[in-house]
Amino acid sequence: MRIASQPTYAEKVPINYLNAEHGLKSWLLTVDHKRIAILYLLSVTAFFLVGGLFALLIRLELLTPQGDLVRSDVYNRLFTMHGIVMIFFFLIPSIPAVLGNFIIPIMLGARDLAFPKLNLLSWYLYMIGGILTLYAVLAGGVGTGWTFYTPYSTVYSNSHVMVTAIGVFITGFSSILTGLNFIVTTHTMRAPGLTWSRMPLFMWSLYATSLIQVLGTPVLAIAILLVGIERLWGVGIFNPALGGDPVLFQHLFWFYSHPAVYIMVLPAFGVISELIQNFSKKRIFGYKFVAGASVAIAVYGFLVWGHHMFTTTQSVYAGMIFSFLSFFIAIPSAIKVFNWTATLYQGSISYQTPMLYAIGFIGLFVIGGLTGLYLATMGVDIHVHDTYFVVAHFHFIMVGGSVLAYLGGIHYWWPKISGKMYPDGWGRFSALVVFVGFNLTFLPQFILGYLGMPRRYHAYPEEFWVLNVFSTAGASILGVGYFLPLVYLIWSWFYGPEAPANPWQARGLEWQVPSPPPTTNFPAPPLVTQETYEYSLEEAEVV
Amino acid sequence: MSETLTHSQHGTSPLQHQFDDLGQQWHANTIGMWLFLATEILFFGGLFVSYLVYRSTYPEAFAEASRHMDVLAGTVNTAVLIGSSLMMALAVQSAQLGANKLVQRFTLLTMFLGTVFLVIKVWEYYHKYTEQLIPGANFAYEGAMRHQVEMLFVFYFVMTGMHALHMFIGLGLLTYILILARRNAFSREYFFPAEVVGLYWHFVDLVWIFLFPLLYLIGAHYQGPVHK
Amino acid sequence: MTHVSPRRTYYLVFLALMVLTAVTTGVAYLDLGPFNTVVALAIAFLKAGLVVAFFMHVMHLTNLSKLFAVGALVWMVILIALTVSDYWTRQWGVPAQGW
Amino acid sequence: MNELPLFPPQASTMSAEVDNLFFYITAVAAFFTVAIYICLGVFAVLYRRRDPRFVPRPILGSTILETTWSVVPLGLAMVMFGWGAKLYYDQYTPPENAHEIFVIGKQWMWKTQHPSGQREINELHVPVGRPIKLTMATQDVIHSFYIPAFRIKRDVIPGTYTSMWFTATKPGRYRLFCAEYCGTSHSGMIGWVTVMEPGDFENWLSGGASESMAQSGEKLFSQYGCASCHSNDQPGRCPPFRGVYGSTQQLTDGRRILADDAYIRESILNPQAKIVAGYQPIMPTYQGQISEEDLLRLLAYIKSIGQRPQPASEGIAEGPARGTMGATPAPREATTNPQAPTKTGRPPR
Ligand code: HEA
Ligand code: HEA
Ligand code: HEC
Ligand code: CUA
Ligand SMILES: [Cu+2]
Repeated sequence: MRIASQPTYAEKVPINYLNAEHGLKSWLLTVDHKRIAILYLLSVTAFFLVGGLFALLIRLELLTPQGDLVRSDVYNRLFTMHGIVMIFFFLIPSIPAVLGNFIIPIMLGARDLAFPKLNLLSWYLYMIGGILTLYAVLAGGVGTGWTFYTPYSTVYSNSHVMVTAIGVFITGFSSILTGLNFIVTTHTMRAPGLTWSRMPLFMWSLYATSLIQVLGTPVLAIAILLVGIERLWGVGIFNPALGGDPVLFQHLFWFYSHPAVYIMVLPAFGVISELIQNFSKKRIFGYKFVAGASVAIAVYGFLVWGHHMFTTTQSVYAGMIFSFLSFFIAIPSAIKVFNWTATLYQGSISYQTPMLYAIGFIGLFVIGGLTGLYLATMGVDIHVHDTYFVVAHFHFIMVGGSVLAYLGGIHYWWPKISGKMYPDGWGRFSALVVFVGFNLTFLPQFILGYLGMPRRYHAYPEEFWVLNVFSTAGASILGVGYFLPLVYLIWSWFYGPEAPANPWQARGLEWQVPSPPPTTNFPAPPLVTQETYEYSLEEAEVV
Repeated sequence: MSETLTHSQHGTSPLQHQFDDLGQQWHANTIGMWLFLATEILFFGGLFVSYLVYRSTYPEAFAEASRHMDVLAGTVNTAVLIGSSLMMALAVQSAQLGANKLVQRFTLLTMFLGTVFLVIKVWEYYHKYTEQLIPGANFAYEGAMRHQVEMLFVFYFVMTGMHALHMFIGLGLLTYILILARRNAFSREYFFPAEVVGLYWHFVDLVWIFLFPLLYLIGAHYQGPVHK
Repeated sequence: MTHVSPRRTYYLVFLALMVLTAVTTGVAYLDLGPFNTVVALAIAFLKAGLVVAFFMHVMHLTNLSKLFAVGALVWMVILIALTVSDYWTRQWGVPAQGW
Repeated sequence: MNELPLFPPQASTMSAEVDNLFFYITAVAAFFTVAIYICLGVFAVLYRRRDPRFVPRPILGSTILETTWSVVPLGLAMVMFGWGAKLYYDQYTPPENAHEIFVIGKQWMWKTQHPSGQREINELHVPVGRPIKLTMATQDVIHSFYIPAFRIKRDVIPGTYTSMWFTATKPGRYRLFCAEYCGTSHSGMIGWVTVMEPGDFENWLSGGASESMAQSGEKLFSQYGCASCHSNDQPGRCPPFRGVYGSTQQLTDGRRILADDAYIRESILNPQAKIVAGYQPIMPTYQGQISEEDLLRLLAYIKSIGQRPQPASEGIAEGPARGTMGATPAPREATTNPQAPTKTGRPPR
C-alpha cells in the first residue's frame, strides 16, 4: 500500500510526537528518534553552557597578563575541561545527534532509524560518559589538555585523568553507535524512489561523518584505554623510562582526532548546503561534486594526522608525506565553498535568520580553512605550532563554522521540531551579535599567534596585553549572542505562534509532514519521484 | 518449527516496527554487524600497530619475552577456539534450516568450547602470576632488557584481555540465541539473529588467529642473545 | 537472501584450520631468520581467509557488506602504513651528528 | 598596556625565510578570501528576493568550473608544500661547523650549558652570525623550546635527544618560551635569549665557568666508576673511547652502527641493546642513576676524546629503529652484508 502523501496530510494533526505520550518515563524510555533528538538537544545545550562557562573564565583570566584570577593549576584545568566538554560532549554530538537524529528518518521517508533501541543506548552512553566527566570536573578537574599527551597524562599529572578518560571512552562508543545507526539507516531505510543521487546533501554529509565515526573512534578508544592502563598499573607503553615512545600515543590520538575535526565540520557543511539552497530557492550548483566532496573529505581525512606532529621526533619524511596530503584535503573543502557561492548566483535570496548564519559560516570557514594551510606548511608550522595562531584557526572553523551552522540548523528546523515560530527579528539580531563578537574574539588571536604567544599560558608577557583585551571583550559579546537564542527559542516553545508545515517553502520530505510530526512520521512510506531540490514544482506534486 | 513470517511462540511478529519487511530487517542487521566488525578491526588495529612499532624496535627483547609464553596452552586454545567456531557455523546453518533443536545443541557446544578457552586462559594467567611475569604488579624478570621484555607482556595481557572480554560478550549473545532457539523462534525466514551473532563469534576467532603467532610463537626458535 | 552451505564444507574448513595451526606452531621452532614472521603471518592470513570465506559466508554477502569488510582492512592498512612511515624512516639521510 | 606589536622581530637567518613563505600564503589566502567575499556580497545584493513567487532557473553545474577551482588552488598549495618542506628540511640539517650548546628542560625551567662550562637558567647567550646547534633533553615530560624571533621551535621528548639550529642575525634580547604544555607552571617556563656581538660573547664566555663540560664529564667518568673499566686508549675488557664518537661501530649481531649522541646515550643507559663486537655484555645499566645533565657532560667528554671527522658518504644506511625510539636516536646501521642490495644502501629486512 504505497500512496503519495496528500498535500492535506501536511496539515496539523492533533496527535504528534510531543503529545503522544506523557510523563518522564515516556521520555527516558522512548525509542522515537524525534524524542531522542530532544534529549540530545537538552543535554548538548547543557554541556555547551558548561564549556562556555569555562571559556568565559579562560578569557577573564587572560584579561590581564598576570595570572591573577585563578591559580595556574586551575587555569590548566579550565582549558582542558573546556576543550574536552566542547569537543566530545558538545560539538561532536551537536549536529549529528540532535538535528541528524530528528531529521534523517524523515528526510529519508522512514518511520525511524534502523536501530531505535541502539539509538537510545547511544544517548545513555553519552550521558554516562558526560556525567563521569562532570564528576571529574566537580572532583577537581583534569589538567592534561584535551590531547592527553603522555607522559604528562600517564605519569605526572595528579588530576582526575582516569575518570575523564573513562568518560571519553564511553562517549566514544555512543558516537560509534550513532554513526553505525546512520549508515545502516541510509542504506536500508530510504523511501522508494529516493535514490542516492536524489538524496539531500545533508544526508550525504552525515553519511560521510558516520563513516569517520565508525572507523576512527575505535582507535581513540584504544589510545585512551592504553593511557588508562599505563596510568593505573604503571606499566610501560608510552613511558620512555620504561622503553616506550610518547610519540606513538600522539600517532594513535591524531589518527582519530584529525578525522574527528571533520566529524565536527562535515555535518555543518550539510546544514549549510540545505540552507543555501532553500533560502535562495535554487538547486545547488554541482550537486555531484558537493556530495562527493563530503565522502572525499571523510576518506582523505584519515591520511593527514601527522601534521599535528611536525615539531616532535616524527621523521622528516613522514612529516613531508603528511604535509603533502594535508593540502589535498583542502580541495574538496574548496569545492564546497565555491559551489555554495555559485549557487547564490541568480538565486532569489531571502535573509531570514538561518540564511544569515549560513552566509556567516561561509565567510568564517574560509578564513579558518585557509589558515589551516599555514599550519599544514611545515616551515611555517614550526613557528606557529602550539601558539594562539592554532587556537584561532580551530575556533574559526569550530565556532565560526560549526557552531554557526548548528545555530543556523536549529533555527531552520526549529518550527519542525517545536511546532512554533520564533521571532525572526531577534534571530537576525543575535546572528549579527554572534558574528561581531566572534570576530573580535578570534581575529586578534592570529596576530598573537604569529607574534609567538604560546597557547595554554596562564600568564603572558605584557606586549600581548592589548590584543588579549580585545579578545576578552569579543568573548563577552559572543556570550550575549549565544544567550539571546537560548532565551527566545525557549520563549517560542511555549508562547510562539504555531508553525505551518513548511514555513520556508523549502524542499525535502521533512517539510511534507506536519509540524511537529506525528510519531510514525508518515502514514505510509512516501514515494519519491523527483530529486529533492525541484523548486519549480508545486509542492503537492513533489512527493 | 515455525514457517510463517509472523509466527513465534508469543504470537508477536519478529518484524520490528521501523521495517517494512523481514528482508529489510535482515539487510539492516547484517550490514550493521559488518560495520560493527569494522569498528572492532580498528579497535584491535590500534593495538596491533603499537605492537608492530615496538616489536620492530626491540626484536630481541620481544623474542626473549615470547619464550616465556606457554606455547602448548596457546596451541590447544587455538584448536579449541577453532572448534567453537565450527560449532557456531553449524548452529547458524541449523538456524537457516529452522532446526531449533540443533541450534540449541550447537550453541551449547559453542559456549562450552568458548568456556574451555577462557578457563585455559585463566589458568595461563595464573601461571604468569606464579612465574611473576605480570607487568606492573609483580614482574620479576631481571634480564638485561627488562623493560623491553616487560613490554611484550603488557601487550600480551592487554590484547588477550581485550580478546577475552569479547569472548564474554559473545557468551552473553549466545545465551540470547539459546533462548530464541528454545522458543523455537528460528525459521527459514527468520534466522538472522543467529547469523549475526555468528559473525561476531567468528570475528573473535579471527583476532585470536593473529594473536597466537604474534604473541606465542615469535620466540620459539630464539636461543637468547647472540654473543659470539 | 541466504545461502546454506552443506555441513561437509564446514568440516573440511575446520580440518584445514587445524592443520594450519599445527603447521604454524611447528614452523615456529625452525629458525628461518626473518621468514619466521613472514610464514607465521602468511598462515594467519590464510586461516583468516578461510574463516571469512566459509564460516562468515563472505562470498554470499551483499556487495555492501563486502565493501565494509574490505574497507575496514584498508583503514587498518592506512593506520599501519602511515605510522610505520614515521618509525621506519626516522634514520634516513639525517646528517651525521643527528638532529 | 602601551605596547602593541603586530609582527615579531626578525632575528635569525630563518626569520626572513619563514616570513616570506608566510607572506606568500597570506597573498593566496587573501586572494581567495577577497574573491569569495566579493562574490558573496555582490550576489547577496543583486539576487535578493524581490518577488516571493519567482523561482530562479536552476543551474546544474559546470565541470570546467569545478576543475578550474580544484586545480588552481591545488597548484598554489603545492608551492606551499614544496617551499615549506624545504625550509623544514633546512631547519633540521645543522651545518657541519655549528657550535653546540646543550639544553635541558625540566618542570619548569630551561637549563643550558655551554661546552666551555657556563651554565644558565632560563637564559641563553649566543653570538651573532655563528650557527648554533642546540642538543636538547628533558628530565620529565615533553617541553618545547621556542624562540619566536628566530621562528624556530622543537619539542624536547623524554628518552631521547632532539636538536635544532639557528644563526642569529641581530644582537638583542628575545623571548624564549616553552610551547608544549607541561603542567602547572608551563607558562612560567620562559626566559630570554641574548644575542651578542662575537667579541662580547667571547668575553662573556671567558668569565664564569671554571671547568668545561668535558672536564666535568671526565670527573664524572671516574665518579660513576666508568674508569674502572674503560680507559681512553688501552683495549681490555672494555672498548677504549679514542675515536669512538662519530665512527662506525661493529656490533656482535653483525650490524654496524654510527656512534652518535643517541648511540652513546643508549650505550650508557641500556648497554645490552647494542654490544660492540669483541666484548662481553658486562656493562651495568645506568638507567635512572645518571641525571640528564650528567649524561650530557659524559657525552661531551666522550665526544672530546673521540671526535674524528666522519666521511660524508660511507655507505651509511638505514634500517628500522632498534633499541631507541626518538629521532636523534638515529643509530644508523651500515651494510656489512656483502650480498645485500646496495643500490639504496639499505640492509635487507
Ligand atoms: C572542525 C574542525 C577543523 C577543521 C575542519 C580543520 C581543517 C583543517 N585543518 Fe585544523 N585543527 C583543528 C580543527 C579543524 N581543522 C583543531 C581543533 C586543531 C588543534 C588541535 C590541538 O592541537 O588542540 C587543528 C590544528 C591543525 C593543524 C596542526 C597545527 C599545530 O598544532 O601546529 C594543522 C596542520 O596542518 C591543521 C590543518 C588543517 C587543514 C589543512 C584543514 C583543511 O581541512 C581546511 C580546508 C579548507 C580550506 C582550505 C578553505 C576553503 C578553500 C578555499 C577558499 C579555496 C582556496 C584553497 C587553496 C588555495 C588550497 N589544523
Ligand atoms: C567546539 C569547540 C569549542 C568551542 C565552541 C569553543 C568556544 C570558545 N572558546 Fe575554545 N577551545 C576549544 C574548543 C572550543 N572552544 C578547544 C578544543 C581548545 C583547546 C583546549 C586545550 O588546549 O586543551 C580551546 C581553547 C580555548 C582557548 C585557549 C586556552 C589556552 O590555550 O590557554 C581560548 C582562549 O581564548 C578559548 C576561548 C573560547 C571562547 C571565548 C569561546 C566562545 O565561543 C564561547 C562562548 C560561550 C559563552 C561565553 C557561554 C555562554 C553561556 C552563558 C552566557 C551562560 C553562562 C553559564 C551558565 C549559566 C552555566 N578556547
Ligand atoms: C663493568 C664494566 C663497565 C663499566 C663500569 C662501564 N662500562 Fe661502558 N662498556 C663496558 C663494556 C664491556 C662495553 C662493550 C660492550 C657493550 O657495547 O656493551 C662498554 C661499552 C660502552 C660504550 C660504547 C663504546 C663503543 O665503542 O661503542 C660507551 C659509550 C660506554 N661503555 C660508556 C660508559 C660510561 C659512560 C660508563 C660509566 C657511567 C661506563 N661505560 C661504565 C663495560 C663497562
Ligand atoms: Cu615546559 Cu611547557
Ligand atoms: Cu588536523
